[in-house]
Amino acid sequence: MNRTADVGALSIGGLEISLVQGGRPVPVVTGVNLSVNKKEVLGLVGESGSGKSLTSLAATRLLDPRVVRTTAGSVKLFGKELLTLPEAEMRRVRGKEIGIIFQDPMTSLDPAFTIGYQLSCGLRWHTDLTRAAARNRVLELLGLVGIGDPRRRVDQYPHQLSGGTRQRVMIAMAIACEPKVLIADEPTTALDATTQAQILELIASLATTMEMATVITTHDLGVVADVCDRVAVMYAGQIVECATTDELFYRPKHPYTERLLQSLPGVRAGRLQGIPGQPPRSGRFPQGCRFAPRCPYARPGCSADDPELTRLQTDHAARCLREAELELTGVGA
Amino acid sequence: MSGISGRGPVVALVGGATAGRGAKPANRFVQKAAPLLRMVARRVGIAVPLLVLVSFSVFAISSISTADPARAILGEGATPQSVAQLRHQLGLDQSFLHRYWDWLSGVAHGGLGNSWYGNIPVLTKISQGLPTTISLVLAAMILTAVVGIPLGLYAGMRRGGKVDTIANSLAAIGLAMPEFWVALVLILLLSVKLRVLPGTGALTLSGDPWQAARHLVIPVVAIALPQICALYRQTRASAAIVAQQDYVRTARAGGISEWSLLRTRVAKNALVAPVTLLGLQLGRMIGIAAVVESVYGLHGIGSIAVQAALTSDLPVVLGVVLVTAAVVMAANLLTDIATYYLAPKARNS
Amino acid sequence: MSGVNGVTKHDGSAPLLTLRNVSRRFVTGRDFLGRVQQSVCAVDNVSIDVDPGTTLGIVGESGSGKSTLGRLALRMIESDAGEIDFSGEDLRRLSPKDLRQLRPQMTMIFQDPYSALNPRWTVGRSIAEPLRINGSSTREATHSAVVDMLARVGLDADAMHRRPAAFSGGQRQRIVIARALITRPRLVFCDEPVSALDVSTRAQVIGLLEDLQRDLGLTYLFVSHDLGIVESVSDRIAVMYLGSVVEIGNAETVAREFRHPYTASLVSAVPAPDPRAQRVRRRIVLNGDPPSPVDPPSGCTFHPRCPLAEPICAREKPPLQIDAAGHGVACHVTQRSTDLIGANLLARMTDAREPGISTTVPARVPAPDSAPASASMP
Amino acid sequence: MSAELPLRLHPGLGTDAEVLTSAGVGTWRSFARQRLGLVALIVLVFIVAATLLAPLLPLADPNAQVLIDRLQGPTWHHWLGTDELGRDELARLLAATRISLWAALQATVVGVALGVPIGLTTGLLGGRLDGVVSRLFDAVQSMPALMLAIASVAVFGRQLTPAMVAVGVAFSPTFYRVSRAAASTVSRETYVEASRSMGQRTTRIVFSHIIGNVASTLIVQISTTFAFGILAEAALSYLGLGVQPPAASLGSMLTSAAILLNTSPQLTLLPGLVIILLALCVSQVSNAVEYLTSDEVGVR
Repeated sequence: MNRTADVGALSIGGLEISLVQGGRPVPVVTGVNLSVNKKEVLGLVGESGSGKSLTSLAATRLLDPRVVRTTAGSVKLFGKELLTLPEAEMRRVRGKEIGIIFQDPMTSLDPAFTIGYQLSCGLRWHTDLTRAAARNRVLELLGLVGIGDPRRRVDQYPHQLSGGTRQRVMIAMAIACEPKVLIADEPTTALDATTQAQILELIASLATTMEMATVITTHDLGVVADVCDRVAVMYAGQIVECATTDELFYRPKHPYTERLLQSLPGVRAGRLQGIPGQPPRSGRFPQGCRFAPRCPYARPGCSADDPELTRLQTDHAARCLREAELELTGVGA
Repeated sequence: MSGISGRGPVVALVGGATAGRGAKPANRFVQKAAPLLRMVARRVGIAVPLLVLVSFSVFAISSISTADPARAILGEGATPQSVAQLRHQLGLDQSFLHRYWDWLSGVAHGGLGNSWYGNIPVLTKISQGLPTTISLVLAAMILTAVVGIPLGLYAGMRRGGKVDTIANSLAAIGLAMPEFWVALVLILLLSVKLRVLPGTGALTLSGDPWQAARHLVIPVVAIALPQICALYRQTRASAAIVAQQDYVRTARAGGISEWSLLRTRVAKNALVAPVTLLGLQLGRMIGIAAVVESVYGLHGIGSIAVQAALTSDLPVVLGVVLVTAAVVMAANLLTDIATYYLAPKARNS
Repeated sequence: MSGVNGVTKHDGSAPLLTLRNVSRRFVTGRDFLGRVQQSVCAVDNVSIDVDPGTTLGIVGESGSGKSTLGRLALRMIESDAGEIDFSGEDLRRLSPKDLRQLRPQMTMIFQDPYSALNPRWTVGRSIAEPLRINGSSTREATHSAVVDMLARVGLDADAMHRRPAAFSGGQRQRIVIARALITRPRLVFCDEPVSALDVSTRAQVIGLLEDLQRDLGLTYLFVSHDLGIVESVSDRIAVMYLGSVVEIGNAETVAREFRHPYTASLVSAVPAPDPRAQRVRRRIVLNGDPPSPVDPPSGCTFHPRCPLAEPICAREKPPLQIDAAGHGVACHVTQRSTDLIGANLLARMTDAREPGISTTVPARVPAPDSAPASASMP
Repeated sequence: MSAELPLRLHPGLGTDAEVLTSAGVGTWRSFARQRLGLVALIVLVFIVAATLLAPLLPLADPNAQVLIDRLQGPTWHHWLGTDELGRDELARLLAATRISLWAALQATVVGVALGVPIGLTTGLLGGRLDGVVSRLFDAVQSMPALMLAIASVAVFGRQLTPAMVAVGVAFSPTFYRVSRAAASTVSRETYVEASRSMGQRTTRIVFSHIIGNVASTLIVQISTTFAFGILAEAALSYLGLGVQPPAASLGSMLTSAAILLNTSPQLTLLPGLVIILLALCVSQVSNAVEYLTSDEVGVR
């Protein structure tokens, strides 16, 4: 079924994630197939509740099984299945082979320890560096992520740093052991516009120089325009469109992508266009096409049949019944 | 040292880092400790006026009390003349401000006044009871911390687990048990029925240490039991909150094992509230010790205070209250110092 | 009215809100005796006008004092100095009673729709709160006002019986808007109203705010850190840096013909949702973080991060000089060379960046379009 | 079983967690789901009713001594037997429980009356007043409740009420802290700022926004204090500092029973078990209430 699944550095196949409600799993992410290659940056875009963060974090198995579980599918790291890996081995994967950057740098760093300690902690866990060698590596890392005066910063506590600097520390922590896969979960949502640009460029350039396979999740398509090679758009727990960045921006094939692009300031002259209505609550998905209730192009048939994610070209797939008949507007056209 | 080697940037980095760390150690220590010393000075500076205020309140309240200590001392049958004479002798016929001033100047000279019975200095009485109470409370505190904190950390990390469920039920029951009743039941079980431990009886700490320790087991357990439960609950609640924080997830994402996560990250972050509670528990334990000492026939400052209260011997009671308050304030200072190290964020405020 | 720092009027009508030389310091540290040891100048000598029915956007990084300025303008917090005039009333001299009378005319919309609503109250109770405070409205009138307001913000009438937990972030922000508008205010201070929302919801809420402005003749004070959003909603824009207004003018002018290096860096940080344009675009990356307001740099507070900084910038604070068209800039360098404007300024700034100072790694080589496509699809 | 934090779906996935909140469940129905709390509530109501109705029940006078019937085991006449003076143990237990409950109530009321209003005020206003008042409550907190009660006996003589007032005073710092913390947290919430921006007066803000949010924490604190009040009364009466003979209290019953520990241990065990039952029920009910109130607000 999955011809290319074993090619990518990280490949996700048939992934289903469920919330546990009253002891009963309710699927909130269904049938997600994704793969990222070495040196490639994949953007995973969707509104909150679309399941993009769950999908990206499923690979790390950091989700609390009392609340949310991966109920089907596979996550492979260079062909090695992660979902069935014993916890002890999984620990060697986390931080060492997969680096993770979280959304909120304000709460994601431990307030009780210096950033130097927190950085060297993971390093010394995965390598046999001595204390002094780890400290040197930490200083090196802080310089690499663009933190000025690392020798002063290394002994500071998170509350003494600005939001942007903290996110740089998070990045340093994620790349400390030179992982092969980098997962950044909304890395810039909590930051100012100016800092956001810096952080994204940093992540993207690190991805290239360190030859990592990178997944960035975000709700803002504008943010990923220049840093991603490919973009997958998620809606209501499904991938609705997946294409190279240029394809997706200039020739969107799913109404949701089109609407998402129209929501950005500067894409169209005049008033901003939102998407009418609300996304469905997790797990309570409508029949047929899940976007149909909000779709301006919906026909009665859309609510009846479940559209498949159909490959349109080698590098473009969309999940829309009317894809062939619709002329959708991209940006800049 | 970096200048000599010159083997590329990495070595230079090593040298630089080491030099930076070793530079003027004395200065750095002073610089680092300065906020802590300021905090200690401030706390001590506040404690003294607070103790004065406490003693003043006791004098003021006793002055509005309708109970007459002189009559209480002499008994109902005493003649008005002898009562008046004793009142004069004890200085009770003077205004309370005057009495307070006398007492305060006594304190300035290193005393806490004399007992109304037999003119024994209050400090002498207290120092007789202090060793017993200190060994009781210290042992109980150590027991409390050693059992309550690790159990709480573990249960908080694994809420809903086996340890958590069992410990929660036990803690609920433990908190509901009166200490002196626990002491009575333990005496009934361990000394009357099973005869493994000595029952009630005066304790001489100067004697055989093994015997003294055996004497202490029941009262220490009785004092510690509810405090262990309280500390366990506090620790568990704190650990449960910490376990849900984003930074714990960050540490997990770095591959750290659950055990070392608990030992380092969770422990340091979750201990602020339990340590503060432990400081307050010292006070509670001294209070509870008063009852347990009486049950067990121990001669501690608690039983001294109870005897004094029953005989309206105000100077002794006041002395015990002040000594207790001073000890608790000192304990709170220690917990503040601990907090200083546990929570760097709170240092600047 | 005083026109020293004022803006030339276009239609001769009086501004609804006028701020003149408003300043505010916050005490951040006291010594043992309670004496002030440390203070932060949150807003420093700011003058702005807002015309009725228009939107003034205030843009800046966090810590620039933009939200404080809005709160000062509504006298939610007291200012240390300056004049605040709201439709002819000297706001700083009003008694607490008179100020309360005026409150329904100036309301607020908050950044975080989660904490802006009491989780224990029903939505209806929250929306009706402003009317209840006045106490003038009858039960029936309040009810119909709430129903009307809910309809205006696009929510069903039965929403009033539910609690905030039942709503998504965007819906909650609609509830917050309904509460802010139920007293039919003249001025609404929108404090980062869409920063906490998803992009698609963001566009909805901004569209709603624009519709309501048109229908109800509202005046907005719109604060955001995102120049793209501010540009799309504002008539005029004020750019703040470390408590001062560094550039002010019509939205179009500030966004396209900007003359302050800081504005230029904000413009270059706005993500363009156009991959090709974005790849060829030159971006200014500022040195480090914004400086601490506790210890602001001398002279022009932006000079340590400014690629065009000259010796004078560290010595003297440049005044905000406003031209005939109402475009004000506070910069020594661009003041002198009139060609440093818009794209020119951007180009000069990227050229001026010395190698080695930059704190980020070099710009990334765009991935070739022929990158192996490996999207695994059924 | 005990109060739980609401489980977060996963730290950082706040918005996805919205789905977990179930607002609008009938409070009573949820309470019924807290089985242990419900049982505790029923037991508590039963005990309180029994102690209040004791004079109306066909029981012996708790103070009537029948020396021939000393130290009897359970019989038809004396369900729980008799004590060393031949008094009916059940009647004495009920009378003693009433005194204990009354004493605990006194301590709790004093603690609440002293701590809550001041705590709400300083929490809301903050500033230097807050600093001074907090230091004062720190000083009170450095004196253990039992020590203060003992001191009150030295001053006022052997009476239960002043001693329980002293216990209440000793517990007021906890009430102060809880309400101060809640008031200062809530006053920083945006919805309170919103209320202010509409011109709401500070006092009204306290009543409309803050009280509701403090309530659940306060209920827990009140029940903790109440349970401790029961234990403190028992301790004081046990030492002979509280209720004086022949009146029965759970503590004074233990004093006379302690001498007979060897021969009639049931006289020691029974009052102790009643104390444990009372304290346990109070804490379980409060746990249930805390759980429900925190659930109602839901996961952020």
